[in-house]
Amino acid sequence: MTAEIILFWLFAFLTCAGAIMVAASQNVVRMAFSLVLTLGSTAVLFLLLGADFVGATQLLVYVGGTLVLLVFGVMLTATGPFTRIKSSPADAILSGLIGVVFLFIVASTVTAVNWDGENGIDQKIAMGAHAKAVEGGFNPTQQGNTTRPLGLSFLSLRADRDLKLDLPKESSAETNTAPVVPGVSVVMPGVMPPPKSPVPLSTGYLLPFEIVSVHLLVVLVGAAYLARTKRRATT
Amino acid sequence: MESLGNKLSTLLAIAWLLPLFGFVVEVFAMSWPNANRKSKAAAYFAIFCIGFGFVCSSIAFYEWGEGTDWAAFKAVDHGHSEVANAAEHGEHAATGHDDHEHKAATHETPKRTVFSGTFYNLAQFGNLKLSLDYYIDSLTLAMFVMVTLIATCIHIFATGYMAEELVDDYVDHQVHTHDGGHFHRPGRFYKFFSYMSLFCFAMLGLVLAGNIFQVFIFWELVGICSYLLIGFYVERHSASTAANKAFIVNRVGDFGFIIGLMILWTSFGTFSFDDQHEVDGNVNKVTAGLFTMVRGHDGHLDRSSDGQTVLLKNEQDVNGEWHVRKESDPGRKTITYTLLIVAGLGVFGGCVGKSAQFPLQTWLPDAMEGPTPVSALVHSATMVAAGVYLAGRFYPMFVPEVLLTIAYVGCITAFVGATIAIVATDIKKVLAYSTISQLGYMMLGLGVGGWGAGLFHLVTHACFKSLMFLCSGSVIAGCHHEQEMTKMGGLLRKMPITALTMLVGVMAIAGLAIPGTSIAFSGYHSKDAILATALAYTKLNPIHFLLFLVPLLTAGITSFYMFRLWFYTFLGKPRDQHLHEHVHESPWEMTGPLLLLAVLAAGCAIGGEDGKLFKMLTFSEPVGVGQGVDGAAAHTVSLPGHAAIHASHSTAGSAALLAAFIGMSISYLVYGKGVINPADIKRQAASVHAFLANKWGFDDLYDVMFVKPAHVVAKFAAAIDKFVFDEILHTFVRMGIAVSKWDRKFDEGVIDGIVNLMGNSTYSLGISLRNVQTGKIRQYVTFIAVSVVTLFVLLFALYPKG
Amino acid sequence: MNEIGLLVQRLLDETTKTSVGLFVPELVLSGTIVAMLLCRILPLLWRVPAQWIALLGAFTAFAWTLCQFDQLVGGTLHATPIFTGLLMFDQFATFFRMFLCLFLILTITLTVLSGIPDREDAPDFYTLLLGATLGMMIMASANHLLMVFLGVEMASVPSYAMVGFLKGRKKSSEAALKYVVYGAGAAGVMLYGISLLAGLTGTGSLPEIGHRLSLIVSQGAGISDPIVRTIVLASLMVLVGLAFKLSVFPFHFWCPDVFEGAAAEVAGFLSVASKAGAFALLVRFGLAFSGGSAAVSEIAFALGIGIGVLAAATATFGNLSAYGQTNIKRMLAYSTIAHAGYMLMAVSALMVMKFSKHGGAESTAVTLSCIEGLIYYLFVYLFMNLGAFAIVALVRNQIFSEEIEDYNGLATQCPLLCFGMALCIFSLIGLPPMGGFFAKLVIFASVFKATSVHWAMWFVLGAGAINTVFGLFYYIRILKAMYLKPRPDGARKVSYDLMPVGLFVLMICLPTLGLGVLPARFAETFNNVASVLLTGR
Amino acid sequence: MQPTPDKFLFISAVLFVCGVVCMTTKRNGIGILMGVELVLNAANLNFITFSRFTPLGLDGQVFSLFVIVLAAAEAAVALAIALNFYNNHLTIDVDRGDELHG
Repeated sequence: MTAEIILFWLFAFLTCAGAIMVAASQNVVRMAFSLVLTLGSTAVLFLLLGADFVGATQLLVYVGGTLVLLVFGVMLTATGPFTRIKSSPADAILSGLIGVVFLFIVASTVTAVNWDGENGIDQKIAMGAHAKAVEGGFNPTQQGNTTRPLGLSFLSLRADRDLKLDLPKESSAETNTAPVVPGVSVVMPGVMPPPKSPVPLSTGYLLPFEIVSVHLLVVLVGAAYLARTKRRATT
Repeated sequence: MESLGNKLSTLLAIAWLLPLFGFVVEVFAMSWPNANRKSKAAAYFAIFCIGFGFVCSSIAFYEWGEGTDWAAFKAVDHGHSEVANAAEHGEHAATGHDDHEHKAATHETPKRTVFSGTFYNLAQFGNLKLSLDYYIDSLTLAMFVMVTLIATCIHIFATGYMAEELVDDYVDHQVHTHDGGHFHRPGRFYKFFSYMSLFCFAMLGLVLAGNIFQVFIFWELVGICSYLLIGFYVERHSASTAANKAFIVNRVGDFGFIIGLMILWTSFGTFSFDDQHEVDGNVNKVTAGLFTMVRGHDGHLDRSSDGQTVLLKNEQDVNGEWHVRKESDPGRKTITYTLLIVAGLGVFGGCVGKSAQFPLQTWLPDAMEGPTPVSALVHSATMVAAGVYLAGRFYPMFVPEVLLTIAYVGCITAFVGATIAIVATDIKKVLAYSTISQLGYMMLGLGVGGWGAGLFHLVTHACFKSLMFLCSGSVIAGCHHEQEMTKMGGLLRKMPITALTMLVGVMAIAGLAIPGTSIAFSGYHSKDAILATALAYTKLNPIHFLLFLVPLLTAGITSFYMFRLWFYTFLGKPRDQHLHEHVHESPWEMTGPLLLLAVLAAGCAIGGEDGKLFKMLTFSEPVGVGQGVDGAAAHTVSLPGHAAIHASHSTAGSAALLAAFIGMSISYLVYGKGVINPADIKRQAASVHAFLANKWGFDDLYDVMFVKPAHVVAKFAAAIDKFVFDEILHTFVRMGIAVSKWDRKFDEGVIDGIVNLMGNSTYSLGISLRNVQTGKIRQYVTFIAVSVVTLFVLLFALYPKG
Repeated sequence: MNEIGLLVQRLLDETTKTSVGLFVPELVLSGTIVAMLLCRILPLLWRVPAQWIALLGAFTAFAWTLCQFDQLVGGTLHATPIFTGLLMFDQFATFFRMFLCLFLILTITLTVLSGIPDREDAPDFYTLLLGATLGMMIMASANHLLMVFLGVEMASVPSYAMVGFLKGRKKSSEAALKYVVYGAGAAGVMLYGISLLAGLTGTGSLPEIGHRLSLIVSQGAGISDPIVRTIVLASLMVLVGLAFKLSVFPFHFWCPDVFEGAAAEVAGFLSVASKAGAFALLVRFGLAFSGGSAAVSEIAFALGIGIGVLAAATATFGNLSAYGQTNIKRMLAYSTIAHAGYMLMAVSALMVMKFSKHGGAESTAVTLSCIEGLIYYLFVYLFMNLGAFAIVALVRNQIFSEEIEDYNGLATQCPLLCFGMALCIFSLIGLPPMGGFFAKLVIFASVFKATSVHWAMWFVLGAGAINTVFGLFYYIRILKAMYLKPRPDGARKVSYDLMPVGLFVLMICLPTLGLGVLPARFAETFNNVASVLLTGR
Repeated sequence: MQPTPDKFLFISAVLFVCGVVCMTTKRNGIGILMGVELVLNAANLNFITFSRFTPLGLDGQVFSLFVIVLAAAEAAVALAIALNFYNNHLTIDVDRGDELHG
């Protein structure tokens, strides 16, 4: 029983308990608190999974930003006692039942899959697709330090795939036989292929990164419009 | 020939498009802000459009005759010189049928002359080509002339009939407002004529159409026009309900039509009736049309050895003959026999809806809610006949099994319609049921293999039925919108022209003729043709003997109720004195068309099967019909050829005439004398019995017959006749009333019930579905979860387990 | 590190030389958004009305996509993945981008005519409108699971705000809340599905999915195999997100409420644009299963059947529920649900034919006609539905009501608007020779062909046919009210300027007829789009 | 020694279902939005797990980053709409908003 395992169980428990409290509680302030607990614990789980940057972001954006937003919402709308808006027990029981069935379906389906290990999905794909991540997932041994790989991945420089391998040698043999990498796999027959390149580019995330900025701008304009009071035309 | 085709298509296209132009102009004039509601300009314009269309059609007809050297009319006796031919022809007409002529008619089927082509290419989706084509043969021309002529008459009539709409403030006495007053609205004179123009356009387009898909488009369009026109008095609840009913019932039929279309498309890859000529570069490409593929040049189906598959002829050799492609050829097309039956039944389903055939006939009587000119044009002469027209046009695609269905449907319809007409008292309803019955006749005629006979009756029926509807319109207008015959009576003196023209129509539909001569009303000829075919059919297929007996019986009933209508309305004493005092003859613009149509109704079929009209129609008879089909070879039923039909003519003709006379006489006895109160007949058959027995001295008759037979030998035979006749009369009346009542019950109870049930249940289902939409956001979200779970479980349950 | 330098160099090349050039229409829209915000900030530009900027941007984007499409068809441009495979640039995507830009132009014009955002709020409104369109364009060209989610979110979130745009009204705010909650829930479920799918395949690239899945699904594995089960669950969850956008039964609940609460202009926009984007995405997602083994095809086949059943249910539900409605916007909302059902039938037929075991040359032709039918339907739907909503908006400006009974006798007062409405409604019903009829015909014909593969498609076809009858009843009520009922005394007089308004109405409504009467040119184009998507030629 | 992926996936399933239940039971609009956050967070946990254990690799982490950003944006708009609802109805009880139905 390593410390890692203990931490996992502890935060797994906290995550689930928080989530259940969010669902079960009738008091919106308690819900908010439980949500902080859940999201925070999830951030720790992220860290345990070796995603330190995402974990940190989770803490910053989610717990620090989104939740504060929600708490503001709670405060702005809390005019009367919260008891007034409680859901009826019948609703709760019904939803609970649906939830249990749903949980059974999702959990029993998802956890039954052999995700890694012997003859697991990772092996099958890694072998069949000639994926370059021989060891399956990303960052299995070296904990943390994901910031740089993440940053590079936006430029389609993939620490988990491209940079580990001897690129030119392998690619020249592979690209023609197994067109698996997105950039080239969908070359249309009868259409002029793009200029031949030694290595196919891995998926880079520059575009969504930029596009999201436009999205945020639009969304903020919308939110601002809705939140502000209508200015009266001065005539 | 090429230039003739162009000439014809141009002329007919003008006749076809003019009403559309009229419609557009009238609609725009109508929406003009300062339009004068009291002007008859719209009517005149509409008359001009359709009248000019008639002129164009007539010219086209003439051109066609000249172009084909009037081959249609002299095709029977070829080999003789033209003069001799004409003389002999006249002789034949005078002396009736003789064997020599029959042979000539059967062995030398005149070659069809069809002009087809494309006006405009609409689109091509994959191999599905949609275009505006034309298909012109003598049937098209006959229909064009008939439709435009009758429509012109009816338009003129309507200028008088609809004149009361020429006001800014029309008071609808049949609609009551909440405060007990009558409903006021602006007059709709313009609207009426614009709808009528649109209808003419659609109807002519339907007739001119060169592919089945185009037919479908105009089919729908006439449906819409019918909807608009039935619902013309939309404020009346009955009118809007009737309009909805008509539309919905028709859609049920169209459902079958669409299925038929889909099968045709998937199996044949074309909608076109005739072969399509395409110029691809310098090569003339010919692709086979539907008819060619199924029937080829000789009119025979090519079936595989086991009979399950029909081989389609889509390869043309150098002689222009079409052949089935070899088995190895990738272009070889086949269709399973069953699928061909289904396709035929599907298309016929559309005809059932449009032509108000059993079991979809219920909408037509209700459709009488529209103004009477509409009933005359749309719901008797043209649109409802479109189903028959399509069945005739599509004839080569029907296999004998489908034809058998058509025959039975027609037979049932004819009988049902006729029996109900006996008890109807609304003058227009009687005519409506009669229309149903007559349409059933036409279908029957087609179904038993009488292609020419069915369409012949279509044309003659259009003439006399439109006449009768217009007469009824004249009566209704004269009686200030009273339609119940029970309130009429004795109108003969008040409105003589209407009464006499109506009598012509009645005699025509009853099929009266002077025995032994060739002087006969049009209905006699056409009905005779149908019955002869039916008789020949039952001779070949004895098991289907009902297909002859029932129509024969129906012929008698037809005569009975039509004369009943006439006697009821025009003879006897006025039943409603107040009404009677105000009755007046209609103005000239209404009586004029009546006179013209009366001439047509009496004489349009002169000469019968040797007459010009029949010859013209049969000129485009599909190849192979004339020879008939031998049932033993491939099909379950046989179809009679021309020879067999001719052989049955005299028998069928005299039987039909006898039936008509019997019907007329009964009618005269019951209603003509005006001494029997028809209400009593309605009450119960027993009282009718007693009543009749007393009144006409039947007791004395018994006495005479049994006590003093020797005294009156001369009277004896007549007395026997009368006695038998009387018995039959009683039974008839009793049975007739029982059947009609049952029919009506079935009609109103079951079929209406089903239609209403469907309407109501879908409506209430719709309303109850609203309850699902609770407006509660939490329940919506719950539904997401529940749905995901349910869908997953469903997939889980139905997916193969592996 | 030499390789890294090389990679960066190539990335730069790929991005700047190919991708950005093909991405210009989206960039133009982004630029327009920024320009509108600048307008508010810079005093010099205060006087420039936002709608003209938006219109200019939309026009530029439309012209650009039009050029791109023309070049694609002409062969000067070639279908290619862009931005390292995140987006796909091909005929299909470009057609939809063009479609969306055209629709954007029409919507902006409509809002200008009906004046729904006043001058004060115009920049905000058009920012949201353009932002949503941007998202839909990304949906249309998404080639990667991340872009799928991003596109859906980008299209949805501004829409939420647009629905609540009439923020002083109770109904509007209620509709917006319902929309946002329902949308967020659906998006969450979809994201969960995406995560499972990405985990299973180890990639986000859509064209890869079929291939990758066939690596992990063993031959002949049924639903008892956990992997198959997970794939089915994941696909189902992704489909939920799309079904929400398409308002497919049973994920349609938001639709009537939202459309009733939102302004008619917004409802018109959402009913067409958002559906177009979602259908493009659905087709791409469905085709993502191609190229896999027989076992994968079997899963996709089952999904296709499932979609078909949902389509039948959707059409039926939409039509039946519309019966009892009194609010015209709500009725039209149900009608859009029904139409989504018809279009979904095409997708179902596509998947069934594409993934059936007995595929062949015949099935390729049918899959082509499925896509053709879908595109054609959407194209007609653009005009007929926008036309209906536009007229509702224009009439609302006059009579201040959206109840059907207040439409009584309108035909006497504004024949042109009513004529336009009649055209749209005839087309919505699917009467020949309107475009709606032919579109339905093509779709039904494809479904009919699909019946040869699986009997369940008969059910779908039957439902489709019956629904054309169901649809009649409620559409006709509108016509009846306008044309046949008398205008009640004292009803508000309707008047409008013939020049811009009447012209606009004609411009929108006449194509419904035009598409029916001369669809030949379009059919050719649609065929091209479909064949490039399916066969690469 | 590491916990196996199915454990993480189970936690994520619990989060997901709790989020859904939260959305279906809460009458408080803000509470519903919290449910949304839970659902999105569940998906994020999935992504990170897959990124660690399957060939999805770094893509998974990138996915989750974008999800966090998009969730924040969505939360902002949702909150604004909720406040707008509150302004119009003077309560945040979503059951009060049932004017639109049928």
